[in-house]
Amino acid sequence: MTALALDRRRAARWLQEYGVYVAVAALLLFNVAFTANFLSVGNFRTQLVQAAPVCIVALGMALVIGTEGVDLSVGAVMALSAALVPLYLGYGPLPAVAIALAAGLLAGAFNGVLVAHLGIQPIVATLALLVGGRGLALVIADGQLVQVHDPTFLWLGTGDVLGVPVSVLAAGVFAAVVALLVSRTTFGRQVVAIGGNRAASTLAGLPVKRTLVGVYAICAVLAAVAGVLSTARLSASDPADVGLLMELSAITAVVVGGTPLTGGRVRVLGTVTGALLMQLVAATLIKHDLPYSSAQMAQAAIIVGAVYVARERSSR
Amino acid sequence: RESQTAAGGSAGPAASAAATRSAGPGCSREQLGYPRIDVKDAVIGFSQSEKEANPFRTAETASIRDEAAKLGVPEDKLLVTNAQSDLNKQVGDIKSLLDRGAQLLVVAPLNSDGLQPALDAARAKKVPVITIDRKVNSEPCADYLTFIGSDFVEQGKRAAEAMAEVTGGAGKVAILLGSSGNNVTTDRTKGFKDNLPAGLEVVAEQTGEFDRSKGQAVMEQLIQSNPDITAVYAENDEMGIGAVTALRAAGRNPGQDVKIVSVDGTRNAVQLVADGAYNAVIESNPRFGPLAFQTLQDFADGKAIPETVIISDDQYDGSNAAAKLGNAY
Amino acid sequence: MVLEVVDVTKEFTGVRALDRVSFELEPGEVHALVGENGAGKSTLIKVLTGVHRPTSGTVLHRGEAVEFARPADAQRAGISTIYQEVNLVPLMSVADNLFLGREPRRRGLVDRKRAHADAAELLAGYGIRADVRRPLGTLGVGAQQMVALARAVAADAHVVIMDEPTSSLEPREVETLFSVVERLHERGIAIVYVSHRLDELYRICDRVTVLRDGRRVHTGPLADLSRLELVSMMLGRSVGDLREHGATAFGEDHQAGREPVLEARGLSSGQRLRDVSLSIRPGEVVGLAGLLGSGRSETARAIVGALPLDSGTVLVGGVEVGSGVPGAMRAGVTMLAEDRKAEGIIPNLSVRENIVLAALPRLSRFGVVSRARQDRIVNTFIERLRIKVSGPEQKVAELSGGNQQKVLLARWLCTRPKVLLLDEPTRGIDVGAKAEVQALVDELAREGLAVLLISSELEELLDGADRLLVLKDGAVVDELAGDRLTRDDVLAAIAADES
Amino acid sequence: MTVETRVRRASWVSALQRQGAAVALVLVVVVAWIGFPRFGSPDNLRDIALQSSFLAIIALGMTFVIITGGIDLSVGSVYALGGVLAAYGSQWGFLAALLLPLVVCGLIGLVNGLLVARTGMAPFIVTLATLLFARGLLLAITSEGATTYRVDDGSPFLELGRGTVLGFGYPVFVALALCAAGGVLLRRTAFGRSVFAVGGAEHSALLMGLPVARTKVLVYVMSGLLSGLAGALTASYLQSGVTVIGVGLELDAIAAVVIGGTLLTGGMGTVLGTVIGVALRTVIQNVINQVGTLDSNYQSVVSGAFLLVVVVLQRSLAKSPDRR
Ligand SMILES: Nc1ncnc2c1ncn2[C@@H]1O[C@H](COP(=O)(O)OP(=O)(O)OP(=O)(O)O)[C@@H](O)[C@H]1O
Ligand SMILES: Nc1ncnc2c1ncn2[C@@H]1O[C@H](COP(=O)(O)OP(=O)(O)OP(=O)(O)O)[C@@H](O)[C@H]1O
Ligand SMILES: [Mg+2]
Ligand SMILES: [Mg+2]
Repeated sequence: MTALALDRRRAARWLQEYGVYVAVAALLLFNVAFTANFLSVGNFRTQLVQAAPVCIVALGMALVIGTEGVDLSVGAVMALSAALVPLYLGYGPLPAVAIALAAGLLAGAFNGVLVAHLGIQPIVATLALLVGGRGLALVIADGQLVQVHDPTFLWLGTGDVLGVPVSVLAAGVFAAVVALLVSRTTFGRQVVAIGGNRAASTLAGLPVKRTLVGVYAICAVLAAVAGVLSTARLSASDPADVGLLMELSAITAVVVGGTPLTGGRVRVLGTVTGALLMQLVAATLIKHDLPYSSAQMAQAAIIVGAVYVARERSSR
Repeated sequence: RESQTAAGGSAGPAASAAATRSAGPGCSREQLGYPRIDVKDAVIGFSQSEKEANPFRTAETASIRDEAAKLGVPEDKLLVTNAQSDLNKQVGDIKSLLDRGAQLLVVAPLNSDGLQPALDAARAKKVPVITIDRKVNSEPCADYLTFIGSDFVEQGKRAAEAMAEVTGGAGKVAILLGSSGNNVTTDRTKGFKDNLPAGLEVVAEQTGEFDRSKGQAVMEQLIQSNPDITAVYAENDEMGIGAVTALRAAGRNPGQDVKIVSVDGTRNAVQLVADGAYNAVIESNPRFGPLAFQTLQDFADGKAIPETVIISDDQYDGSNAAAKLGNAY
Repeated sequence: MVLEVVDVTKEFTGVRALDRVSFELEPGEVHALVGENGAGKSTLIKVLTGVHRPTSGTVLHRGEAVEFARPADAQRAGISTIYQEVNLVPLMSVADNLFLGREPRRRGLVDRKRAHADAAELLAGYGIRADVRRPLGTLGVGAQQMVALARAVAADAHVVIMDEPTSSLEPREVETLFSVVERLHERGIAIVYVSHRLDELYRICDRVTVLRDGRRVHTGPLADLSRLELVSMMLGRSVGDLREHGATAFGEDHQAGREPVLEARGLSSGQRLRDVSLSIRPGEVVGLAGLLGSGRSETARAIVGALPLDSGTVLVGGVEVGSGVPGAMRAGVTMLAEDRKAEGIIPNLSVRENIVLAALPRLSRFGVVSRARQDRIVNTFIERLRIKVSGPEQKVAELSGGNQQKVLLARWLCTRPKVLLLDEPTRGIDVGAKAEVQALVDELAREGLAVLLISSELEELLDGADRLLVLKDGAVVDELAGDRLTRDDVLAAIAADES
Repeated sequence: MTVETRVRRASWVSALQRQGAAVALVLVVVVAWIGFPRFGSPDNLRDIALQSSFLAIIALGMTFVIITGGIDLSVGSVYALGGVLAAYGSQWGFLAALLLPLVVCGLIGLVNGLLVARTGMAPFIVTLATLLFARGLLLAITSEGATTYRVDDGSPFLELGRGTVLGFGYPVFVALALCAAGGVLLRRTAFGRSVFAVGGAEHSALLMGLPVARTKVLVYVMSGLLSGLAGALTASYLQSGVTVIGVGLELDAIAAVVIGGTLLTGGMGTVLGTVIGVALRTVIQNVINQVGTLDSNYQSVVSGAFLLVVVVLQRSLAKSPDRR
């Protein structure tokens, strides 16, 4: 074997591991060079704020995908939580948020029970909530977009902590928590074990069903958080539109970040970077005023490229 | 072309629905050979296109229902379906309305093209069809009776005029487009761009998909990359409101340093105009109920119906917004 | 030479599985391929059949250099293979599996009637009488293996490669297999035969090639080698070193305690288990004998809570165990499952994580796992069980079968069980590793662990167990101990009132 | 219990379990027939058949893809693209109207197939990308959706979607013929067998010498072709290449396939089940319309609940025989 071939293989492996980060760096460089007014604090802030909801949802999605599942209902759960916020804002922002998150917890537990206890395939189990959940949210909200005026609540969408927007901070904290959860806790190890080999995990005495319900619950709660943050940022509860197609964005972020859809592995930092990458792609296309058609085709190409590089290669 | 000031004068709940224009040669019942069916005694079908989850659709459906109730149509004789944004479903819906015995049809088309089979079915059963809010690309007085609605190109044009006025005819404009592939988007864009004075330069056109949060997100991007934007044309109010939020977050002063004009006439947007954070709203009138039922009755009575009935759209700006807030939907 | 490999090297990322190996297969011979776990036998076979592409070196078929891009190419060239893991499609019917890729046709469409008839007839020749329309997955592992064999042989092949075909067969089926090999031999078909069971090799093979650590160390007539010489070549140890050991590595009887630590009473589950009762005392090794499908695995699964029961109780130390696997584990009962790949290892995870998996709750505080405690335990077990790894962070999927088995043993041992159920613990592992596992079981029993041993190898059961229960059709038909612990008695018990 | 009765009962149970959707369909139809006088009218039944036919054609391709253990999210966009291309092509006559969408959509299927089979990328993500791509392409050729191609009134292509036999539209017969052919292809040909084998145990299929990659490529090509064809039929039926159709259609197709008893993990499934799944979806939609007074937001709640009920029903039917 020639040294060149060896080098190529090592390069491929390296790319597989660090491809997303390289892509983000490359895109940043491109923008610095070719996009007007890119290098400004305000701009980075915008990108981070916009990426935050996807990132938060994707973190939960990564856990679900780690168990070899998928959760299509995240967008609907966002809508549910958004619909509930204005109903309870009268009791103060804290109860309103708590109720929205509780609804997420309930929805996630529902998904989890379907998957873990009834043995329904995750795509179908969560498809039911995708179809029905947004309808339910609209029923709750009476089909209306509702303006939100509570300043404390709106602070979640516009406020800063030490110069960091609240939603960005939240995304960062959740990322750190999920990373710790995955790498350092029994729960996290059980998640990847179940995704890696469910039969073996059952025989190893792991609480498979409980873990699965937990994972779907976490995912839905994170989606509810994203719903709350989006509502605060929009200063309106808009159950008809909030989180629309979020499931696809989140799954894309997770997969582009290097977590395989086949389960058994969760890459948290990769997921965060994946969300950032997709955000940067969208921003770049907008900033260069590409028509929607070209933007979509470009996005398709970038997804394929990123996943192609990061795919698990089979050696033969 | 005959012009007619018809119907709604007394019927509309809002002053803005009062005036209508209509155009085209007449189309009468004799000409088509359809039976005479009085609105009060008829089974009426209404096919709505999208979920009633935005103010326009809510107001539109409500207007139809209210007017039917007012005319004394019993509840079980007004059949309503909703296509949930699925064109094939709308075709099926209309056919099933016919199967269920609808004798008069009011259709809010999801799209200008693609309803042909449904229209054919209605024609075969000699059921007159009125399309509201969106014109279909079919033969009037053959495939369908008439179209009642706004002229979207005209709306774009009026938005351009309003824009020229509020900006003084110079500046850099960003357009927040509606959903791609939708002919409302196409027409409102065309009307706007074709009538924009030379001093106003379009620096960005991006879709906000008629959605507030998308409009907000796109605006946030644009304000970063084009800080010198001085005006925003949003093809619906929702995106315009999103833009206001984005501009405020970026430390701009919407309505002052960045002018905003949009189309629709929802309460939230008009309120913003009244508050001074918005410059003008071109109304797209959803209150089709009175006009639609009047037209159907006229048809039954044997009058000639013009091929297009243009519902008049109002306009809100700084001068009248506060006063007319009650008209917004 | 009908098939020849010259100087083949095969590298996987980081591992050199084959190092300049050459191998020659003569027409009509039965050629044994032996070596420790991980020696490279399966890899060599996969190179021969186009599953893997060699990193360097050439494959010659009938003297011509060939490059099989995929298994289909090799099959078309007349090379038919039974791979080590049963490689069929469990959801499809038996008949489908037999004829996949060469279905009988009528007017362009698959002729299902004929396929079913042919399949039934074909399988009858292998002593299998099953409804060929049933999904393959509903058959026992042994029967599946026979289907794979029938499939491979039915193809019009002049070379048949068998990678450990007997590892999940019972004695009677092994005999069937041998008669098939005989028939092929008579027809002049060349056979490559991989097995860890030396008896078999001496019965049917003409020549042998020994691999060690990815290199060829010997090729020659098998009759010229004594068993001891063969094993010493495989292991790379001197003959004298090995002489002391017997057929298995099991020692003498164990000193069992008085009171049974485990008591299973009246376990019943549909037709699979019927009123099975057994008890094991601390320090005792109880064996389960029986034919394939007799319910041995089912018994173990029932005890460990992995099989839903219609009735029956399991007591540990006189106390009924909680429900499910977690309940059994809390009571100190664990099971080493028979299917390592499907129910044992978690391939994506490291050796460390596989070992500590079941013990995680004990190693963590408030749900947070302590890395230091993990490392201590893992290192202890890697050392004690002599697991061959590059480090605890190596992916378990990269280990050889024997070492994977040891990792699994370690997983159970670190939960500090009172009762260990071993379902085919030495299946598919090499003589060296096998001896180690057997010695380990012995040692564990001596330390007071109660062991249930399931094995299809009678020798292993007879040597290893203090007491044998014979199962048949899901029920205990005999219990053998002391003087009756002989091969003949077991076979008699199994054969009794055969109808 | 003797072995024989056990086997007989097993096949009875498994027949029922596979027909979970059929049972639901019969129930819904009976209830609707009794509850709504108009439901059983010939016109309504014809409408239901016609409505189902487009989705059935798409779901047929999806069935093959899902049995190989894959998934095709691009069908909705490809369907819309096929319609636009057909309408565009119709200006050069019947053949162009049919071939143009088939060629382009087949190519998109080919790209899906090659990416999935040759690079080992997850089908979910590959077809998600082509979903975006096909929609982008559609917008590009219609100048961002501003242009709608219409099929001329006299065009022979119109007949394809709008002609009728016994009052049933041609698309119904096209769908039936394709599904019948698909059923035979799946059950009775070597290709069909390898579709099952690839989904049931890909690695084994490879070792058994089956053409795994080719099978995968072919099912995606089929799915692309069928979606394109459904689009062309729709364009003919609607008399124009509508740009806004097909959004979210992939989920409808997947739901229909899964309701029909096809395992999403691959290796098991039937065309008949898919047809039943499609019919069930259309009938439920029709019943919701018959009720008439249901708020549009409740409609999706009802659809979601229904999906859930059918899937749970199916699952519990499938589970019980396990514990024989
Ligand atoms: N796909 C693979 N990727 C990485 N390493 C591999 C792969 N397949 C085999 N190996 C490694 O190659 C070596 C030889 O493995 P092989 O399966 O050929 O052994 P074997 O002689 O068949 O052993 P056994 O008796 O356990 O079946 C082992 O070290 C194994 O870990
Ligand atoms: N009555 C039965 N009905 C259906 N399947 C059965 C029945 N009895 C046994 N089986 C199947 O036969 C297979 C073998 O059973 P089991 O594993 O208990 O046998 P075993 O004695 O442990 O044999 P092995 O050596 O294969 O482990 C199991 O997969 C089981 O599902
Ligand atoms: Mg091997
Ligand atoms: Mg067993």
